[in-house]
Amino acid sequence: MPDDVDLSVEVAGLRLKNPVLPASGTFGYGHEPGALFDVSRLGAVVVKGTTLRPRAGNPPPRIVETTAGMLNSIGLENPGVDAVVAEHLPLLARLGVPVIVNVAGDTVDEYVEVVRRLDRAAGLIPAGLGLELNISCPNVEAGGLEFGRDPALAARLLGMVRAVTGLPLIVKLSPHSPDVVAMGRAVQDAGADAISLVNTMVGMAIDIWRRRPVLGGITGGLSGPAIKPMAVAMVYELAQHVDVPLIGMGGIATWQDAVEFILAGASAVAVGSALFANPLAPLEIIDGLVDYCGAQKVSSVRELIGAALPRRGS
Amino acid sequence: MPDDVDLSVEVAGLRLKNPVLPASGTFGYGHEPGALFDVSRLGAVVVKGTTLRPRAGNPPPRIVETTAGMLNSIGLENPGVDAVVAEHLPLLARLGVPVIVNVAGDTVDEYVEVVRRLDRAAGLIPAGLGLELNISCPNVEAGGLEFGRDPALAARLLGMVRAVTGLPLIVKLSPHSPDVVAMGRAVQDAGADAISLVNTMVGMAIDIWRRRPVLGGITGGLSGPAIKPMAVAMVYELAQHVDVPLIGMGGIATWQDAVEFILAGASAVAVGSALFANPLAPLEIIDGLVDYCGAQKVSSVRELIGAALPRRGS
Amino acid sequence: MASLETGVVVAQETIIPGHFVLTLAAPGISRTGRPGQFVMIDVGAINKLPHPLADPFWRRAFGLYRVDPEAGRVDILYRAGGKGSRLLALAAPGDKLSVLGPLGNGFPLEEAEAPVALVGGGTGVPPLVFAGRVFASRGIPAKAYIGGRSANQLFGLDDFAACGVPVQVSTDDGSAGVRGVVTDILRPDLEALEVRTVFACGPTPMLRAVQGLVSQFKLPAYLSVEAYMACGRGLCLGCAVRLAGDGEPRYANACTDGPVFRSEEVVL
Amino acid sequence: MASLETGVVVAQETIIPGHFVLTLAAPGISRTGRPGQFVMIDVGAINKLPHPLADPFWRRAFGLYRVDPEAGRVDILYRAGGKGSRLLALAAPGDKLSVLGPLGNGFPLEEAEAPVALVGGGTGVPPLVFAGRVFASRGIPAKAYIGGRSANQLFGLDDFAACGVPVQVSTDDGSAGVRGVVTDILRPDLEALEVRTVFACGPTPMLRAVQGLVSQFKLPAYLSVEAYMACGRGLCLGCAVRLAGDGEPRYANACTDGPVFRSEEVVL
Ligand SMILES: Cc1cc2nc3c(=O)[nH]c(=O)nc-3n(C[C@H](O)[C@H](O)[C@H](O)COP(=O)(O)OP(=O)(O)OC[C@H]3O[C@@H](n4cnc5c(N)ncnc54)[C@H](O)[C@@H]3O)c2cc1C
Ligand SMILES: Cc1cc2nc3c(=O)[nH]c(=O)nc-3n(C[C@H](O)[C@H](O)[C@H](O)COP(=O)(O)OP(=O)(O)OC[C@H]3O[C@@H](n4cnc5c(N)ncnc54)[C@H](O)[C@@H]3O)c2cc1C
Ligand SMILES: Cc1cc2nc3c(=O)[nH]c(=O)nc-3n(C[C@H](O)[C@H](O)[C@H](O)COP(=O)(O)O)c2cc1C
Ligand SMILES: Cc1cc2nc3c(=O)[nH]c(=O)nc-3n(C[C@H](O)[C@H](O)[C@H](O)COP(=O)(O)O)c2cc1C
Ligand code: FES
Ligand code: FES
Repeated sequence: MPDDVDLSVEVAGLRLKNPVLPASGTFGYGHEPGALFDVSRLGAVVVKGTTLRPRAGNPPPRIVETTAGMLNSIGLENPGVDAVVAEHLPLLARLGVPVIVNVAGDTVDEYVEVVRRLDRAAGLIPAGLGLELNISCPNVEAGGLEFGRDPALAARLLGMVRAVTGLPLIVKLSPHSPDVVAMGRAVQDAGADAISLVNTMVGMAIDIWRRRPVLGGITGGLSGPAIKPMAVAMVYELAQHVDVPLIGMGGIATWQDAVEFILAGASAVAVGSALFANPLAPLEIIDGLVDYCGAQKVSSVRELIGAALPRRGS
Repeated sequence: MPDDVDLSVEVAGLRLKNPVLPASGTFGYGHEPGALFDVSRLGAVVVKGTTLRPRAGNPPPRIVETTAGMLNSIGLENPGVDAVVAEHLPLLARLGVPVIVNVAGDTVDEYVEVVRRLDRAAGLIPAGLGLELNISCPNVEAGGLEFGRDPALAARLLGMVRAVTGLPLIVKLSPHSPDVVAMGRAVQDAGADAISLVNTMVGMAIDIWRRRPVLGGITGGLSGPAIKPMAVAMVYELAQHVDVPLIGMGGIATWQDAVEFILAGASAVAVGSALFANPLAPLEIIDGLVDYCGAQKVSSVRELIGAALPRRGS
Repeated sequence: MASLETGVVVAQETIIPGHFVLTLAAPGISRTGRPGQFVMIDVGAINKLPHPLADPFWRRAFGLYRVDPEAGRVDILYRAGGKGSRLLALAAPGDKLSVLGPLGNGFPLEEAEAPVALVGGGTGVPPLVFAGRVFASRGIPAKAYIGGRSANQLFGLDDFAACGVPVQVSTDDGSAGVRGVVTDILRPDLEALEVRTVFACGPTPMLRAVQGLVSQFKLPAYLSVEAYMACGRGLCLGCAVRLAGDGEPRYANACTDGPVFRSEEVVL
Repeated sequence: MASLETGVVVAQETIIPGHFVLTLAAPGISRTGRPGQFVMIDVGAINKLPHPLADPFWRRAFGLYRVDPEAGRVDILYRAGGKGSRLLALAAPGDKLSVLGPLGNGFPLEEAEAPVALVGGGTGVPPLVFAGRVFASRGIPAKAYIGGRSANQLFGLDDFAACGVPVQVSTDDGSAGVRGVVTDILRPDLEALEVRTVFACGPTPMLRAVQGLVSQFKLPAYLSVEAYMACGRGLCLGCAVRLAGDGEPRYANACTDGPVFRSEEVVL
């Protein structure tokens, strides 16, 4: 029976053969040998944060292990959008799976320009190119505020981006949105095709012997199993109030974790930091989902999306 | 040398012989045999959330283990302020340490009335009675908003409470304050003598076999080592912007964790969920602090408070 | 009174696949532990790692299976199913474990009118074995009714036999004893008035079935209930069990007020 | 190329208090591993617990100490200091570990002009032993300079002796060899022009001292640097090492571009 299980889902117009993705920034560009498995088995590949110009990133230490998680302040090290298009997309195309490029910027103009250039490159990826807007970066224009905390700013950004592309647009929310529902509705209304959540949470570690923050960037983003209960709660909350599909992430390490997100309302899930200890986690999750669907006697994983949500009023 | 180390601190006018406290709700009323050690060795005892009337609490399951932490939705089960005063304070008095009563309520009036009754009972605790206002409970008056998310509401509450008591007032912040600095300044200006942080973060767990939330209360509060990096970051941030002493908590399990909070700016620390696995954690932390002060060649732990903070401009 | 004790692993043996008997040198608990009481082991701190592991985060609860006050030893019998119990299965002779106990109220052996039915299944069996051994040593008639999924999932039967407590078995698939559930084998003896008190320990659905049966026969019964437990000491109020009664719900703590409750007292 | 291999514990032995040699059956890594390369072990998944432990969260990195391609075995030598390495110390013969490797670029044995100085201390010694053994087998002159806190903290000296690599020692307290730091014993040999290439592995302050010394003598030197590593495979960009040069800072990955860098290439 498990062989008959249909794991395919559609998210933001992308057809994914299964709902398991790597999380942006934890999987390089997906075509490196470091992946250690046949990447074409994934639902899609998500590449790391791409900015208009190359960025060198933050001073080390950039990462530190925490209890059941880690902090990172990579600082968006990346070769810039033109290099991503020229060097990485052609190699990614060979994998035959949809590609989602994570987009970051300091200003609305920067986002728009990165998106414009990616939009022009869409033909490189026949299996489908999607964009994931990372809106939890400091917004210089708005005086240090963050897009990810202010629904109106986020909606404005989205409108501008939507105007220059017809590609699938996924908006990645910060877990620090004071009101995730307001934020989700704002980006949905402004044209987002899907919402991914959560990004990392602000945290820090202190080196008690040197009496100073461990990270070169002082604070960093917390990820890993530590944050899973908060991420599940946010997905569960948002799923009750928006109609676009959700991509759930935050601490997923096992298929059981992935199922929690799916039952909470996620149409797809992404595995991030857990890849570091267990590079094969995505494959184990795919296998686990097949078995779970079998045990639950459903023929498609789609029947399980949101199955733990309270019945929704019409 | 370690014998000469002075661990005493003053917080909100309470003299604590050391900066190590239990966190509210994790240590019962402090005089139960379940504590398993001589409670008078603690800097103070913090008792659980006390409301005006007795509360039965939430339906089970009320707790669930998560990765490196736990969720709770106890629902403020407590016998009510009059029983706390009549039954527990006299037993607590015998310990000879300061007592901090955690106060909760649905309305401003309820907080004020609980505080008034505790204020009248202050004479029972010669070593000093303090109050910790837990302001992350739903506020019925304000239409479901939370005191802990709105600096203006919190300030108003504090003003009303301040008017009926001269006892040391500690305000316990929610980690969900959209702007911890604004919140901290608001309660400081409204008369708080100290600020404690963090309370639990909203999270949930889903039972994948029954396809529904594990907890009777659906969501719960996440605590434990999982949240430590976020808690340290909030203390570090707030310490740079307020003058009242801070009591740091969130995931403290070892003396090294306690030191992180102290270096980040906490004058005292509280140990919560970690007490469950390791009841003796507070004593180990006290011993560890003595050794650490020795190794750092400081004669008082007070010299270490905020030692990892950037130098403050005048 | 519960206390913290450093238990030294004396032996750890597999009894059926995935199930272990762990023998600890823990003199304090061996002297005071009674049937139905339990211990909580800090599985994240085997040999007190410098920084205890936070995953698993809580201690794990295990009923007392055997105590030997002379030798100062305590045995528990457990299923290594999840991450905490599997970590425990890594402990080898000589390793040190932090053991909290004995906890809870245990079965009211003294008050129970004989003959006593010891009803349970799975990891609920160890405390019943302990109770059976005590009854046998006191010459009090008792009989065990043990349910399981299939023959190869059963354990503890020899223990009853060894101390002279008769044992009857049911399995879901009929591979041992009667095909059916444990209440199927208990019912005839209740009907024959061969039981005066019931002690039960097992999964909640089983306890519910026992609850139904004994209320029908108006027999005194004591159920050892399961609940998630963080502190085990009445401090966190997390292990709430709903008490029977109308009006505002009321709760008791499984750890300190239980784990053994009178059947009619609790809502499972 | 790095791959994932299930390593089976063959033996685990204490060499000095708190330091272990772990022997793993890991044929793949034993065949391709070179001195200066390392492996990352998933210490949270001994025997692949059903749900891997998330604390410790990352794999732990250990340099290759010995490889035996015929027997298909790999040895690492490590200090059980923190929670991850102490958990690893619980692994017993027969236990299975997920081992990722060999990782990194290793020391450029072929390009090194002899005589080679192998300079290090503490847990930096194992890769130097491996390098020394290879040089000795090829008849290439090499000498080891090992620094430590005191006599009872030293290990690996016998290994050098056994393969015929002379070894000189310094200790902070003078309890073995010369009182002082490792650069104190290295300097005279550099002055006497007895060294043409330096390979160093040890704590960062030691590497910095070596960097200073070799730049003074304009000698080619290769340093194996330490950095926190999450993935070990160039994917997370977490293990950044600052590259020398003016203007905008530039970084390399310690895991894939290193851990061995030319001394003048990096800012420590
Ligand atoms: C009073 C009492 C006595 C018990 N006696 C025994 C015994 O003698 N032998 C035995 O094998 N088991 C016994 N159990 C059940 C045992 O505690 C659980 O099987 C064990 O905690 C599961 O841990 P894990 O690491 O294998 O599973 P995990 O999946 O890692 O557990 C996850 C969490 O759920 C909790 N949990 C899981 N199952 C249960 C359960 N059935 N009851 C309470 N909490 C649970 C765990 O403690 C942990 O916090 C007893 C439980 C209680 C409350
Ligand atoms: C390329 C490389 C090779 C190494 N080879 C050896 C070896 O052969 N033998 C040996 O004993 N040690 C070696 N180390 C150091 C070893 O990785 C650390 O001692 C070990 O990770 C500490 O883990 P822990 O669980 O004991 O400490 P914890 O205190 O639990 O560590 C906390 C976190 O810090 C990281 N960390 C701590 N110390 C170091 C360190 N020195 N370098 C990098 N990360 C660290 C850990 O990986 C973990 O993520 C090597 C490190 C690197 C980078
Ligand atoms: C090293 C690292 C780098 C990351 N880089 C990015 C990034 O470039 N863009 C982005 O949107 N998220 C980035 N993230 C966040 C992850 O995509 C993911 O949202 C987060 O880590 C939570 O998932 P996890 O707990 O499974 O890791 C990064 C996370 C890590 C750990
Ligand atoms: C079971 C439980 C009950 C709690 N009850 C209260 C409470 O009544 N009032 C309160 O302010 N905080 C309460 N808390 C929060 C703790 O005091 C503390 O702020 C939080 O758990 C973070 O600390 P920790 O990670 O060390 O547990 C409770 C926490 C737990 C785990
Ligand atoms: S487990 Fe904490 S009160 Fe029972
Ligand atoms: S450890 Fe991830 S890139 Fe080096």
